[in-house]
Amino acid sequence: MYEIIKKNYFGARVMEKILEVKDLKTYFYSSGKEIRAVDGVSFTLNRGEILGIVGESGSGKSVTSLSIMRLIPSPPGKIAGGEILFEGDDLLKKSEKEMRKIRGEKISMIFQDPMTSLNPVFTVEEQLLEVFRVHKKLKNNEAREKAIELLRKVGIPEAEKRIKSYPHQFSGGMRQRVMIAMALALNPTLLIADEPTTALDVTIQAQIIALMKQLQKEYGTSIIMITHDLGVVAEMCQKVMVMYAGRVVEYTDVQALFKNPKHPYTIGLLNSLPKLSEEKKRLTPIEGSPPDLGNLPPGCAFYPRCSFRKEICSRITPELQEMHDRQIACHLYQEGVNNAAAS
Amino acid sequence: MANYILKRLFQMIPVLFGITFLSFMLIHFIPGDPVTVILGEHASPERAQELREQLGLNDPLYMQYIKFMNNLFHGDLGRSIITHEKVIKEMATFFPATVELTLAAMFIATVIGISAGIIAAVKQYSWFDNISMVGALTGVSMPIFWLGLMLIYLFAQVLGWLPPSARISVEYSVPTVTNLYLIDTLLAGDWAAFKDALAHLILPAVALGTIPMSIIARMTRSSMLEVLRQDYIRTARAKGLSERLVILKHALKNAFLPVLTVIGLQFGYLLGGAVMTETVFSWPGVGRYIYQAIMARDFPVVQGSITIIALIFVVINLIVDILYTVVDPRIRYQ
Amino acid sequence: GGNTAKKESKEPKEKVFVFAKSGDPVGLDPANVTDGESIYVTQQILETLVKYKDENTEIIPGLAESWESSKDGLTWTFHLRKNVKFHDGTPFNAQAVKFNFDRWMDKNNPYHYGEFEYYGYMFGGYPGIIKEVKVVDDYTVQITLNTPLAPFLSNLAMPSFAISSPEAIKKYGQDYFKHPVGTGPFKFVEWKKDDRVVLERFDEYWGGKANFDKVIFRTIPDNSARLMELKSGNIDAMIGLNPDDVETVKNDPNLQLLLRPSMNVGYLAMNMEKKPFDNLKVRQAINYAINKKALVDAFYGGLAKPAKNPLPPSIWGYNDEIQDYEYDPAKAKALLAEAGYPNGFSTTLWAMPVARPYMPQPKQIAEAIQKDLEAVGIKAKIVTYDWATYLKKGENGEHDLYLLGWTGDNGDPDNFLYVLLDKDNAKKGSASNVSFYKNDKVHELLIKAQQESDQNKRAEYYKEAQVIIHNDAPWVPLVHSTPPVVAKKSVKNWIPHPTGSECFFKVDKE
Amino acid sequence: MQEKEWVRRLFKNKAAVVGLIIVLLLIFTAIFAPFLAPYDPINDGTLKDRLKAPSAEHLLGTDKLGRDILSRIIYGARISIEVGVISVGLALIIGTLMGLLSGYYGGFLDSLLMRIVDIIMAFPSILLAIAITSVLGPSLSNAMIAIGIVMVPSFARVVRSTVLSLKEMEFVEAARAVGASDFSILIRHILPNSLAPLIVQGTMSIGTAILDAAGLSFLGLGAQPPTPEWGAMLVDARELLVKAPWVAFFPGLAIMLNVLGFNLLGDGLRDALDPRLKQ
Amino acid sequence: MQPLLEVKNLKKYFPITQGIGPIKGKKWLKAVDDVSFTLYEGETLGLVGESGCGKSTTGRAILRLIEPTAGEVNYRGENILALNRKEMRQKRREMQIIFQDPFASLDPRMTVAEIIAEPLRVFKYEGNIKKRVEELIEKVGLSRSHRDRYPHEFSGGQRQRVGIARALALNPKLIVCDEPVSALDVSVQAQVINLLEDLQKELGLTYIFIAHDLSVVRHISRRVAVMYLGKIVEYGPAEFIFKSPKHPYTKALLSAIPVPEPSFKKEKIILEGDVPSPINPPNGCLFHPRCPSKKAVCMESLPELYEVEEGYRVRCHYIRRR
Ligand SMILES: Nc1ncnc2c1ncn2[C@@H]1O[C@H](COP(=O)(O)OP(=O)(O)OP(=O)(O)O)[C@@H](O)[C@H]1O
Ligand SMILES: Nc1ncnc2c1ncn2[C@@H]1O[C@H](COP(=O)(O)OP(=O)(O)OP(=O)(O)O)[C@@H](O)[C@H]1O
Ligand SMILES: [Mg+2]
Ligand SMILES: [Mg+2]
Repeated sequence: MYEIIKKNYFGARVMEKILEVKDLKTYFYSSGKEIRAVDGVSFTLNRGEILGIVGESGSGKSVTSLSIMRLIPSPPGKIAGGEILFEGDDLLKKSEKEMRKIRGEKISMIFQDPMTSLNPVFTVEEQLLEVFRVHKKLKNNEAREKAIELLRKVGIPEAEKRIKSYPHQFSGGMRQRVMIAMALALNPTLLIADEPTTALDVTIQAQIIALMKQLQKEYGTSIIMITHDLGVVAEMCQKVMVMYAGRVVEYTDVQALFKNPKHPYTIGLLNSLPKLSEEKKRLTPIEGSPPDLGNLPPGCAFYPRCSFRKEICSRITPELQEMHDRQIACHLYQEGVNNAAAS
Repeated sequence: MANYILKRLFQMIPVLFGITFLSFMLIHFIPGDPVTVILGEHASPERAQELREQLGLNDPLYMQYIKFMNNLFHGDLGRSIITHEKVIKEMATFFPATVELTLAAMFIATVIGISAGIIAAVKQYSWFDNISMVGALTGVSMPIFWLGLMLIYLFAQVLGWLPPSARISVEYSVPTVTNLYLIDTLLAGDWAAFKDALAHLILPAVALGTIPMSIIARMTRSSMLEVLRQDYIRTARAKGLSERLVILKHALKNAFLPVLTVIGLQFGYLLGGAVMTETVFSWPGVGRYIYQAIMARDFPVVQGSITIIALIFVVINLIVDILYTVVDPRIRYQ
Repeated sequence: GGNTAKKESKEPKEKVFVFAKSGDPVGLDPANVTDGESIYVTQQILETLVKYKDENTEIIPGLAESWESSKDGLTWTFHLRKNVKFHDGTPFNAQAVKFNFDRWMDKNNPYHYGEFEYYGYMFGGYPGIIKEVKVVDDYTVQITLNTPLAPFLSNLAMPSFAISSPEAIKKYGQDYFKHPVGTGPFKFVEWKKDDRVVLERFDEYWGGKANFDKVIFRTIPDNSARLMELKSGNIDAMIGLNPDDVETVKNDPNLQLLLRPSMNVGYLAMNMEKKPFDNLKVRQAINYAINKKALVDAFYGGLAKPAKNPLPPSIWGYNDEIQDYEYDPAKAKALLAEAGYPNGFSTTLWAMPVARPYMPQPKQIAEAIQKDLEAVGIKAKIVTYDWATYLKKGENGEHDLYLLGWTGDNGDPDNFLYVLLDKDNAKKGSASNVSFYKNDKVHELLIKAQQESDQNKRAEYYKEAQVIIHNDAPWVPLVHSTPPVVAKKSVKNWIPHPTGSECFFKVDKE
Repeated sequence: MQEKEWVRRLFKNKAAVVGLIIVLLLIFTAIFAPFLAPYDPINDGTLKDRLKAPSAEHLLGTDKLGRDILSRIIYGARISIEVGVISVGLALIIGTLMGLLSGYYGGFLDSLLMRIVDIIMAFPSILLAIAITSVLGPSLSNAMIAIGIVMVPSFARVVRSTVLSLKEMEFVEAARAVGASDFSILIRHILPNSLAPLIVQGTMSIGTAILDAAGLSFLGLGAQPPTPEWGAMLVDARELLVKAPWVAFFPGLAIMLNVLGFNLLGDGLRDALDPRLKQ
Repeated sequence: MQPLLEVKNLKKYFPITQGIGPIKGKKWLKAVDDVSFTLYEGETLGLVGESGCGKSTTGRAILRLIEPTAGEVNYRGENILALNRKEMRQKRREMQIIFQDPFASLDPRMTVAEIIAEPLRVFKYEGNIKKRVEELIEKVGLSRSHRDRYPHEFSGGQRQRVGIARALALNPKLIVCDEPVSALDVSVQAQVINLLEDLQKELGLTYIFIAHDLSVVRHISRRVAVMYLGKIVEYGPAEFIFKSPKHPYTKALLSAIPVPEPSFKKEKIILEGDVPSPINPPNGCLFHPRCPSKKAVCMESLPELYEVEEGYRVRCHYIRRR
């Protein structure tokens, strides 16, 4: 743990925990089946930090973030257990009304698809002002000034004019900028970005990433960055959490993860990437396909695809364990950890 | 937006022509000689000739159509064979009653239908949802005339709460202004008459409004459910808006779009359903007028009134489309 | 004026009499209509030269105060009532009477538009037996006939021969049927089609003031809806009671059931111009096939008798000796087989769309008859049109089997037998003899009876005619009904007239 | 979609099962009417037994001619099925053909067919059906034709819109890429995939057809007496409402239940059949 | 050596109607505008570019799944655009396509066996269809027991294999791969890429490989064409383009890709503005509104594809100036 703090990019002296998720469990119930979309996820986030969450489609990244926002649709979903300590308070214990005060003001969120995340029948202005109206009880005039200022900041030209436009009159990149403006409007403590660039073209993606980095520096916001693009993680984040089938399999800082991946899934992931800089060589894919959460095998969820699998893996689900520079959930290292603890 | 409206107007042209053509052809679809069918086999030759002339059957078909269209442009839809009155004139006397009935039915249908639909969607799978949706499905399954009869039986006969027929009790006579009795009675300041007219309106309006109400409720619910799944609703929630604001502002405006179209289409249903409702409730409107014309084989009247209703229906749908652009900016800016 | 309107409704209300029936008038020009729906209304507005007594068909003075006829019965002189005004303010006088007669009898008269059927029926065509109408002076009219006509006065008393304002006829022309102007106790105000006809008291009526400020005729096609309106107090009186509801009315303390003396017949006419009804055996078979008793029991609530003659028993000249064809399907089948239809045949059965006094539930009766016919192998498809069309098509002879009836207009047998079964009235386009029965012997008898002034002799002729008619079986005479009038208990002085309608001049309500 | 899957989904939907039961009951009743009906629907009963209230002898009472209402309702099932199948069949064949051609070939043909559809749809459907029957002459078969005609547009539209979306699907393009002909694409790919919405539309339409036919008969334009059609059974009901409300009540209830059955089943099928194609 | 495929000045313009009724104005959306390239047997050409730049349209136009507006597509020296419908259908044996969306590209109502058998049936395959299908199933790494399953019972990667099997059924020479791995998870993506590479080696296939992920393109292609607004802006051997891109757009594109190596620091060229719409393309050089190094001339005239080296062409005024 200490190492992570030391390497804090912004050199924050005091390690201030903003968010501490402990053993979060979020389940869905559909057609009689229990789907453990998030099954015992724990992590901490410090002020000013950027945490990346990576993992395959369906591994529970979005559900984790929606659980933090307490926006899991219920039914069919339910937060079945755990704690989410935000600035020391457990969000899961808050009333809906208290949560509403936190959403948008303290914690805000950007979603994957900027095309569908803005309400098509209201102007951008209306959707931006709403945030100020609801949380700060600002008059429309004051709010409008702030909103225009924000739009300028996220790089929308002619903000005074464009603010009157409807979402469909913006391009995808512009819409994502509007979303960012909206999320940052009240200078939140925590910003959750759920694949904010996946739907965008590479050149636009680069613009947005640059913008986010710049704004993060300016506001000092903590960010949870959800993505399946390891490149984005490498470029933006300080810490990474790798998820597989609703569980954290590896959690460490970026340098450590890329330089020295430990979990077989992480290793496989990195190996299966074709790399621009490298010479052409045969890729090493992870065999098999991602698991069906409604129908998980016993033991380690990655077991059927794992090239290092052992007998124990098919029986016992490995717990997330502290290893010197990381946390990891794999039987391969279980002994090592135990040994380390013993020595 | 003006562009869009113009475009819709242009698109209407072939439809309008089609409507008039179809109506025009109505008489020609009569198997056999229309004049014989209308007048009977033993009509005097003079009378037959006269009718033939009145219907213009002596001209070649295209001339007949040109004449028909020409008359139509001059607001002339032909004359009744029976009363020899102009169809348009007779329609005008019956129309207000139907307008009043239709609007009342639509009012009931939209107010109740939309509210029930919203509540059902927001409380999906609750008892309210279940009951109202079974109710709505039952509603669309009911023959309108049967519902009318049952309402009469229950509310007029057994309970005696509401009158079973007509528009207003004879004891009231209100000066005719709009010929919509609810408005006329209010204009006259005759409160008792207003209440009486309202009492007469309730049963037929409920009978006529039930099916649209059910359809609107179902549509609102499914449209609302669809919208509530959308990302922008999640965005609104993530902004910390109250659930009420999320539903009544962000969701409803979007969910309303398909409902609006359905409402427009339901007007067509209402205009058609009026025939049965007015027959059952002895409501002196266009529906009964058409029914009687059909019984009398008064084809010019059938032809003329159906043309008018179709035109009105087309106009209503145009209005709905225009309203659509007001609600949905995506179309407005296309 | 919101205030005044409010005030008005608080002041003692005008006295309105609301009377509901099943059909809308066909027209309001009495000379040009034949149906009771129209006549009920015109009878309030227009008057005839002579009238019937309130309770029977005896003749009393109407617009003519007195009259005399020549010995040979060919010349009739009428002395008209003075100081009588039409509702439009024009005076009633001999010229007006002549104008009306000329209009009716002369096909070339500029105002002779329409069929004027009744005139033809009663006076044998146009000009028929009326030779001339002469103005003697302002208040004396002389009518000359070609041949004597025994029921002449009775005929003149029929509402169809009510005198219209000549000025109004000239003014409205073709549209006069929507603007009737007469001399009666009520004047026409408005006719809302299929809804109501509103009449208003005519304050200058020569006979004094009527009791009601307004009389409203409402059209409520549905019998039970009409009854419900009456029960809920929205109307004062009605005709066309569902026989099934007779009991209900009797048990209702707020309602009274007034019985109209029976002077009608409901019948099934067979179009003898069409096959197979030209065949006597077929006609007789149908007479045997129909269970009249059951029909009467089922559809008249005890207020009718099965008919065996075209003439109702209440009218003199009724031949009670005639033995009716009894209900006997087997015999009917045998007759059909004899006629060459062992397996029956298909035909159409026409049913009136509206309730009539002599047949309150015509469609149901038609279905019952359909069933009876089916039982002997005749497949009848029920056909119906709206009332005016139905009558028109009947007059044209387009039907096969045709339900209709007749309510006597003047209490004279001639009014039944001649109108309904004489060959003079079997002319396509304006037939009142809708079975197109043409029997010369019958014709001879009926004309003789018309010209005979001795009632006993006339009765003999009519009885003989009835025998022939019975044997020829152009109809299935079905029923003579006693049509009920239902009114609120508060309605007073109402004497239902056997002719089927009456003027509301004396009627009152508390 | 594997067949078993949607059947399983359908059976899990309680409402749909109720609908299915009603529909099966209707079919059963229609087939075995002579065995089920206690009396002859047309010839039994005399005027003496007229308007008898429901009793052990006549479970649902008798009508104006003394006929047993239950028996007439039972035989009426046959007519309702006939109406449903024939008019919907007519609409289905014409509508599907129009929709397929219009959707797949597009262009002028599409514009033409769709204008025709627009024109028919510009008339309120009941009114158009009324007009058509009044022109053709009142009879049950003409009523079925009229109902079929007014239902054509909905089928044409459903098919067209599914074809339009299917046409853009990559699997259709894939078929074209392997050289399949238009005809084979229409038959092997487009039609089977339009089946789900068609089945749903068809099921719902049977309900509508029964309802409309009853309406036309009620107005005297459809089935003629003494046919025991449910709507026709209500023709004189208004007159008899005071004395014999059951005459109006039961046939109407029969209509409602059966239409409800088809609607429930249709709804259920919609949910069960390939939800991916649902739009 | 004769090239397997030679595309010359290929154009595809979509008509877009604007305005109302009779006063309609027709405009053209130039989805593919003057695209030319050559492909030798056994080679892979990578086609990259941002969304909407015309990659798929190019692929489809080559196979005549949409009719090109103009140009030539010479397959073994024969212009297939001149073939009639019937002849073209015969040619389809040799040219196949694999689609991006593993969900939409398989008919949900057909079993895997039926899907794979379809091309065989269309071309009246003489041999045993059942055997051939099983052979193909195994060739793409599925198991025989999968043959009677429906597409929805498979994962995305498996479905993509079915699509590949269908494309292989008729032993084609050329396969257009339209983003075959874009919809797949990273961990599965590599499986499919490997499969495609193996098949290429084994069967001597020629690919046109469309992708927007440059690292994938680089991995699989010998030659690369970079498209922008319907036109090729840079075309040449993959090593050259990826090592030292010449066109400013390619440069920006390459630098924009996030690299999964935290220590790897590079200068990023972040382009201004959005991808312009092909309905209203800019005048002059199509890229000039976003170009960091534009000159006056760029706003005026459209640069040609200048040949920098043998088989290496760049569409930039700046290049020629040098
Ligand atoms: N509303 C829901 N109902 C049922 N299951 C759900 C729901 N939302 C999510 N899930 C399940 O939860 C699991 C995790 O979903 P989640 O959206 O978190 O994945 P993800 O990691 O964000 O994937 P992606 O990269 O595709 O966005 C999935 O298997 C999904 O099936
Ligand atoms: N059938 C069509 N009609 C009209 N325009 C079309 C059609 N197909 C494609 N286009 C347009 O042509 C342009 C190029 O489309 P194309 O699908 O080839 O792009 P792409 O490079 O494959 O993009 P993506 O990466 O999103 O798949 C786009 O602007 C698209 O809108
Ligand atoms: Mg997600
Ligand atoms: Mg593409």
